[in-house]
Amino acid sequence: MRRGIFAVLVGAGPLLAAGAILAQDAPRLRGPEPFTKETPAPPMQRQVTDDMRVGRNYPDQPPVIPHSIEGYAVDLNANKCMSCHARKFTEQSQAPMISVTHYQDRAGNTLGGLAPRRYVCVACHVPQTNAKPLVDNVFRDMDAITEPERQPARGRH
Amino acid sequence: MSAWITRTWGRFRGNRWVKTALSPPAYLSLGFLTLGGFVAGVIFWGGFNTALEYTNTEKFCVGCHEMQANVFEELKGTIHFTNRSGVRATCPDCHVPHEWTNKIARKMQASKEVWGHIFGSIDTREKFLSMRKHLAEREWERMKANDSLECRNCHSDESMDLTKQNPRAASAHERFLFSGERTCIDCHKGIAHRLPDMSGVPGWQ
Amino acid sequence: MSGECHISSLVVHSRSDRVQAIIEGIRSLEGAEVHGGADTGKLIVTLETDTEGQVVERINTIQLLDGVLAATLVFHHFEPVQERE
Amino acid sequence: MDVTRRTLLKTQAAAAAAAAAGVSLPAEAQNIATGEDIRLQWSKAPCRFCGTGCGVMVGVKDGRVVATHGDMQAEVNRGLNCVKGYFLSKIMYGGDRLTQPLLRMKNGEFAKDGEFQPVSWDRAFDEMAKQWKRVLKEKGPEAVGMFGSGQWTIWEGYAASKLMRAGWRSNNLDPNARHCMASAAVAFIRTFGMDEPMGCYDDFEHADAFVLWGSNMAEMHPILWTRVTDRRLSHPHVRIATLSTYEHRTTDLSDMVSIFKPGTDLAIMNYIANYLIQTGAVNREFIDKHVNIRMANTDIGYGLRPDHTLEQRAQNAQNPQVSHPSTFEAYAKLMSEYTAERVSELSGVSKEQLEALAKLYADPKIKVMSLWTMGFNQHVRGVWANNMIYNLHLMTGKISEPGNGPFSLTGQPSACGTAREVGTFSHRLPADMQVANPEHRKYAEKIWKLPEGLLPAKPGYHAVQQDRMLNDGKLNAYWIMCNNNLQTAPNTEHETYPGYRNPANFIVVTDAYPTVTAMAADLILPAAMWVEKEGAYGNAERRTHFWHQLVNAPGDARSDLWQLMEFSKRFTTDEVWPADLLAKAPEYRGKTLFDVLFANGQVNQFPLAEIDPDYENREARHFGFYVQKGLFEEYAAFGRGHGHDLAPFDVYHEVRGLRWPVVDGKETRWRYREGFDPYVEKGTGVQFYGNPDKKANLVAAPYEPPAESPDPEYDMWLVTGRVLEHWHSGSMTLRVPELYKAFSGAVVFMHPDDAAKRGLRRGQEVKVVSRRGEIRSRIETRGRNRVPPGLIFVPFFDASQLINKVTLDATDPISKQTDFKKCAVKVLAVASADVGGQQ
Repeated sequence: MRRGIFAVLVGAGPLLAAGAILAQDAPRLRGPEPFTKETPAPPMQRQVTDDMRVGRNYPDQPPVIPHSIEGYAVDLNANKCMSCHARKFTEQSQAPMISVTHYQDRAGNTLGGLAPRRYVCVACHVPQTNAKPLVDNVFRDMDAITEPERQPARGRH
Repeated sequence: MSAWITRTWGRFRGNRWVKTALSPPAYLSLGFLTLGGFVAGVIFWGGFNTALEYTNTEKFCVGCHEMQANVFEELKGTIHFTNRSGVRATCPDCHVPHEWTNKIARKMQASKEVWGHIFGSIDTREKFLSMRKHLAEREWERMKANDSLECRNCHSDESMDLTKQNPRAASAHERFLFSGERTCIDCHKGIAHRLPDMSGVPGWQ
Repeated sequence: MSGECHISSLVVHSRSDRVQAIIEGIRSLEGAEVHGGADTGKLIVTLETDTEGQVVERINTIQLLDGVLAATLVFHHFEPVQERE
Repeated sequence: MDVTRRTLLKTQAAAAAAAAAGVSLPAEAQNIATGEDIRLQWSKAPCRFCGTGCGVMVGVKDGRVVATHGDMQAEVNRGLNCVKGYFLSKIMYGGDRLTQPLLRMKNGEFAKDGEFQPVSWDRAFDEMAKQWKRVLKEKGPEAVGMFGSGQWTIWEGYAASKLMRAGWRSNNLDPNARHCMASAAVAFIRTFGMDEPMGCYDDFEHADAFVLWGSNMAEMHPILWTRVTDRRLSHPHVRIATLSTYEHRTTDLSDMVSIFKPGTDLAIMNYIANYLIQTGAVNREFIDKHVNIRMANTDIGYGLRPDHTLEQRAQNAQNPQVSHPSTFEAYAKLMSEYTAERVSELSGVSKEQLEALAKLYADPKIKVMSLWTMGFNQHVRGVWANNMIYNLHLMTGKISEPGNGPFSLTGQPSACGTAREVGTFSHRLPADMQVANPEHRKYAEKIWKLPEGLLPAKPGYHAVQQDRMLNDGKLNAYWIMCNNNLQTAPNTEHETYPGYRNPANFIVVTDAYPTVTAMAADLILPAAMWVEKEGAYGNAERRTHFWHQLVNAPGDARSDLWQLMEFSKRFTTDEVWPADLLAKAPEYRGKTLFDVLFANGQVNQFPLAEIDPDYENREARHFGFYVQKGLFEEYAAFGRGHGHDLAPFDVYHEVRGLRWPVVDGKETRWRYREGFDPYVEKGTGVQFYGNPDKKANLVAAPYEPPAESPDPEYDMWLVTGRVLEHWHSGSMTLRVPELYKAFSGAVVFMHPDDAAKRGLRRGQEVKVVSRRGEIRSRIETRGRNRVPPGLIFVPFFDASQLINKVTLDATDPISKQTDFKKCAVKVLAVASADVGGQQ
C-alpha cells in the first residue's frame, strides 16, 4: 500500500495541454511538480523607477506608479504622495495632478482638496517591479476592438 | 531666573571647600604647578576627548531606551540602515557635526537630552510621539541652518552623477539643489525616521 | 526591405461616369488605397511605398487610367523603418 | 515603424488631401473613433474578490470585458474600487484559461498515474459517474464529498447542497469558508441564535471609535477602510485603535496601536470586561432585560487528530461547544482574574494602552464599532474570541444601533450569501437550519418536495476532517469546486496532498485556471467565472447582490451550476436512494436526480421568456428554463417569514443589492432594534429574536494558550495572511500582469534584529521550517509590514512558496476553523551551494 502511494506520487508528472507558461516562474502559479518537491525562492524583484508613464488598459484604471515609494509615509501625520501630486505642488514637482475625481467626497460634494476617502493612495495605485508576467494575459484593449486596423499585434514583443 | 542663578552662584562661592579650591596655593613650587598642570591637562584633555568620542558612537546613543525603542527602531527599516553597498549611517553621522566647534556646541545642546532621559520626559512611546514634532523641527532647523552639512558629508552634490539618478530625481537636483535654491533637508524629510504631524510644514499638506 | 517607408496622398480628379472603374484601377495598385470622394469625383488616395521613385511611378500609372483628369500630390512623408523588437 | 504609426500617417495623409480637395471623408477615415465604434455596454456586478461586496460597472464590447470601474450608485463603495477591483477586467483573460475537461489517462483509459489529456464533457462525466457509483456502492454516502466555496454564487451553493444532501444523501459538503468564517458563524448562532451581523456598513459613518481586533483593513478590506479613514479624517474626535501581532498599513493610520503576543487577545478582552465591571460601566438594565449569562466548557483541545497528545490531555475535547447557565456574579468573578498587571505581562501591551482601550468601551458617550476578520476567526479559540467581543458590547448595550456594534468582516464575496445563508457547511441547511435537527430536515424535505426521511441527520466531515479522511482512505470520491485548497489548507504536505494522490480516491477539481489543486487532481473541469454566468453574492452586511451574464466563457468552460445540474442527470433515485425509502414513496422511482431535484415543478417553473432579453444566459438556455430564478425562489422560501426574508428575484437585477431581512420591500440596516427591524415587537426596544427567549447569550470563557508556541528550537511565531494586491491563493490576481508586478512573490517579513541575529540580510534566501514541513523564501526587513522581534509574517498567495506546508492543522474545536496565525517555526539561511538561481 505504501509503495502504491509512492508510485503514484512519482508518476504524477502531468503536462497541461492548455496555455503558454513562461517556464522560470511557473511554480508561482501551479506549484512545484510534484507538489512535494523543494522549490528554490527566486530573487526578489527590483522596483521600476524609470518615471515613464505606463498606459492604462481602460480609462478608469488607476495609473500605476513608475517610481519607488519605499519609505513614503501615508499615515495620520503625513501623506508623502501629496507633496508632489497635490495641485499646488505639481508645477514645482512636474508630477501629474491627482484626478479631479479625488476631490469628491462620498456624498458627491466637490471639496477644496483631496477627499479623505481617497487618502490612502496605495489602495489603488501600486508601484511595479520589473518581474516578467507569469503568463500571457489576452485581455484586449477596447481600441483594439473598435479599430482593429490601428493596433499593433498585441502580446508579441 | 537670573536672580536665582546669582543667588545660587553666591552660595556656591560661599562654600568653604570651594573657597579653598579657588584660593591661590601657598606652599607649592612654581615648577610643580606648571608640570603638574601640564600632566593633568593631558590626562584631562585626553580623557575628555575619549569620552567625547565614546558619546559619538551609535552604541552610546542607543544605550538609552528612548533612542533604542523609538528613533533607532524606525531607522532599521530605511535605506540608511540597509542598502546595496552596505555603507550605512549611524546616529552621529547625521546628528553630530564633524567639525570640532560645532560638535562641542551640539554636545552642549545634547545635555538637554540627558536631562530629558534622567527626568523621563519621553520615557513612553506616547510621550515620544507627542514630542516628535518638536524634536523633528529642531533637527530640521539645525540642518537647514548648516546647509544640510551632515547629509553632504556623504552626499556631495559635486560628486553626483545625474545619469545614475532616476529622471525625476535628476531634474529636481538640477533645479533646486545645484542652484542653491534648496538644501537637502528641505525635500528629504522623514527618510530615516517616521514623520511627525506635517500640517503647517512647507511643502506638505 | 529597403529601410524607408513613404506615405503620400493625392487628389485624383475623375470623370464622374468613370469613377467606379478608376477606383478599381487604383485599388489594384500595390500600396494604394481610396478613402473617399467618389460622389464629387475628387478621389482621396493614399500610397504606401518603399521608395520615392515608386511614388512617382504610381502617380504616372494613375494619370494614365482612362477617365483621370489630374492626379495631384498633396502630402508626402517618409521615415526610416525600424523593425520592432 | 509599427502598424499604428503607419495607419496614423495614412490618416493624416488622407485628411490633408481631403482638405485640399474640399472633400469630406467617411467617419472611419477620421482621426478619432466615434459613434457606435466606441459605445460600450455597461452593466452592474459585484466585485468578485473579498467580502466587502463593492459594486462595479462592467463595460463589454464585442463579447469581451474591456473596462471596469467603481459603481457610483453602489452604496457600499460609491465609485471606489481597490486595485484588485480596478483590474477585474483582466482576471478572465489569463493565457492559460482551462477550456476543456482534462483527465489523467494511459492508453485511452483513466489512470491515477496517467497524464492529463483533453476529453469531452461526456467522457469526463462518464468517468466521474462511474467512480461516484463505485464508491457509493462499495462504501455508501459517507465516502463521497464535496469542497465548495464562499465564491460560489448563491444558486451554485444551493444546487450543490441539494445534490449532496438530497441526491447522494451525504452531508460531507463544506465550503472553503470553513477556513475563513466558521468561528464567526458559530459564535453568532451561539450568542444570538441567528447568523450574521446585526449592524451594517452604515455604522462606519456613525461611530466615534473603531477598534480593530487583529484586522489589517487597509490591505484586506481597502474600500471599507476608505469609509473608516473618511470618518476619522473628517471628524477629529474620532479615534481608531488597532490591536495586532505586528504593525502594518492599518496601524499607520491608527491613533492607538497595541501589539500583542499571539493568542493573548482573549486576555485583553477579558481585561476590558473586568475594567467595565470594576468601574461600574456595565449597563445592568440592558443585561437584565436582554442577556443570559453562560459559562463555556474549558480545556477543549485544539481540533487536532484525536490521537494527538494535546487532544488526549484536554478535558473537554469531546464536548467543546457545551456551555452552562450562570450568573453575572460568577462571570464577574472569572473576569476579576484579568487585572491590568497580569494581562499586560501576558500580552506585552502596556497598562496605559490597555486602560485607554477599555475606556473606549466604558464611556457611554463613545459609539464603538469593533471590527475583526481572520485574527479572531483563524484562532484555536476563535469562537471564544467572537463571544468575548459580543460580551463587551452586550455589557455596555453598545449594539444594534447606528455606530455601535460588533462587526464581523468577511473574506470571500459570498461567505455570507452562499456558505452561511444557503448553508453549505457540513452541519447546516438554508436559513440557519441544522441537519441534526429533525424538524429542520422535515422542513427542508417539504420545501424540496422530497420523501420524508431522505435527508441524512449526521453532520458531515468539515474541511480539515475531509483532508484527514481522504488521507485515511475513508473519503474516496471528492469534488472540489471554486477554490484552491491544496494551496490554502493547513499542513498540506502531510494531510492534504497524500489524500489527493491516494489510489483509492478519485479527485475532481472544477476551476478556471490550472491551480496547484487542479494539478493534483484526477479530473479537471473547466469553469466559467464571474460575469461569464448569471450570479448572486451576499456580502458581509447581509446585502444580496445580483449580476447578469455579460460574456461567454471560453471554449467548453461551463459554470459550476451547469456542471452540478448536468452531472445530476447521470444518477437515478434507484441507484442512490435506499430501497425502503423508495418503497414508501414509489412515485420517485426511476427518476434521475435532475428530475427530482431540479425539474421538480418549482425550480423549472420560470420560462426563458422571463430572462432579460439584453443578456445571454447559457445555463437557462441549456436546461430550457430560467434556472437561476427557479433555484433562488425555492431557496428564498426557507427564510421568508423567519427573519431571513429575501426580496423577489427580479428586484435584485434592478437594485445595487438589498440587506435582508427585506420586509415589505424595505431592507433592514440594524437588526434586533425597534424602529429599524420589523421583527422586533413594539415597545420592547431590543429583541434578540433568534433565540426562543429573545435574549442574547453572554458566554464567559478564560484565556487558554495556543496549540503551539515558540520554544528554543522552533523559536519564532509564524503568522500567515494576504497582501492587498493578491487575493487568497492568487490564481486570478497573479495572472494580471499589473498586480503581479505590484507584489511579485511572497517574502518572509522579519524584524531587522532577528535577521541580524541569524546573520541574514534583506533579500537573502532562507528556509522556514516547522515540525511539519519547510519552504524556501526570501527575507524582507522593510516594507509595509513591521513585525516585532520573534515573529514572522508570510503571505500565502505564492505557489512557489507553499507556506501551508509549514502551518499547523490545529482548529478551533468548536467551529473547526483552522488557526493559520499561530505556529512555531525556525528560519535558517539556505546553504550557499543551494541558493536559487538568478533569473
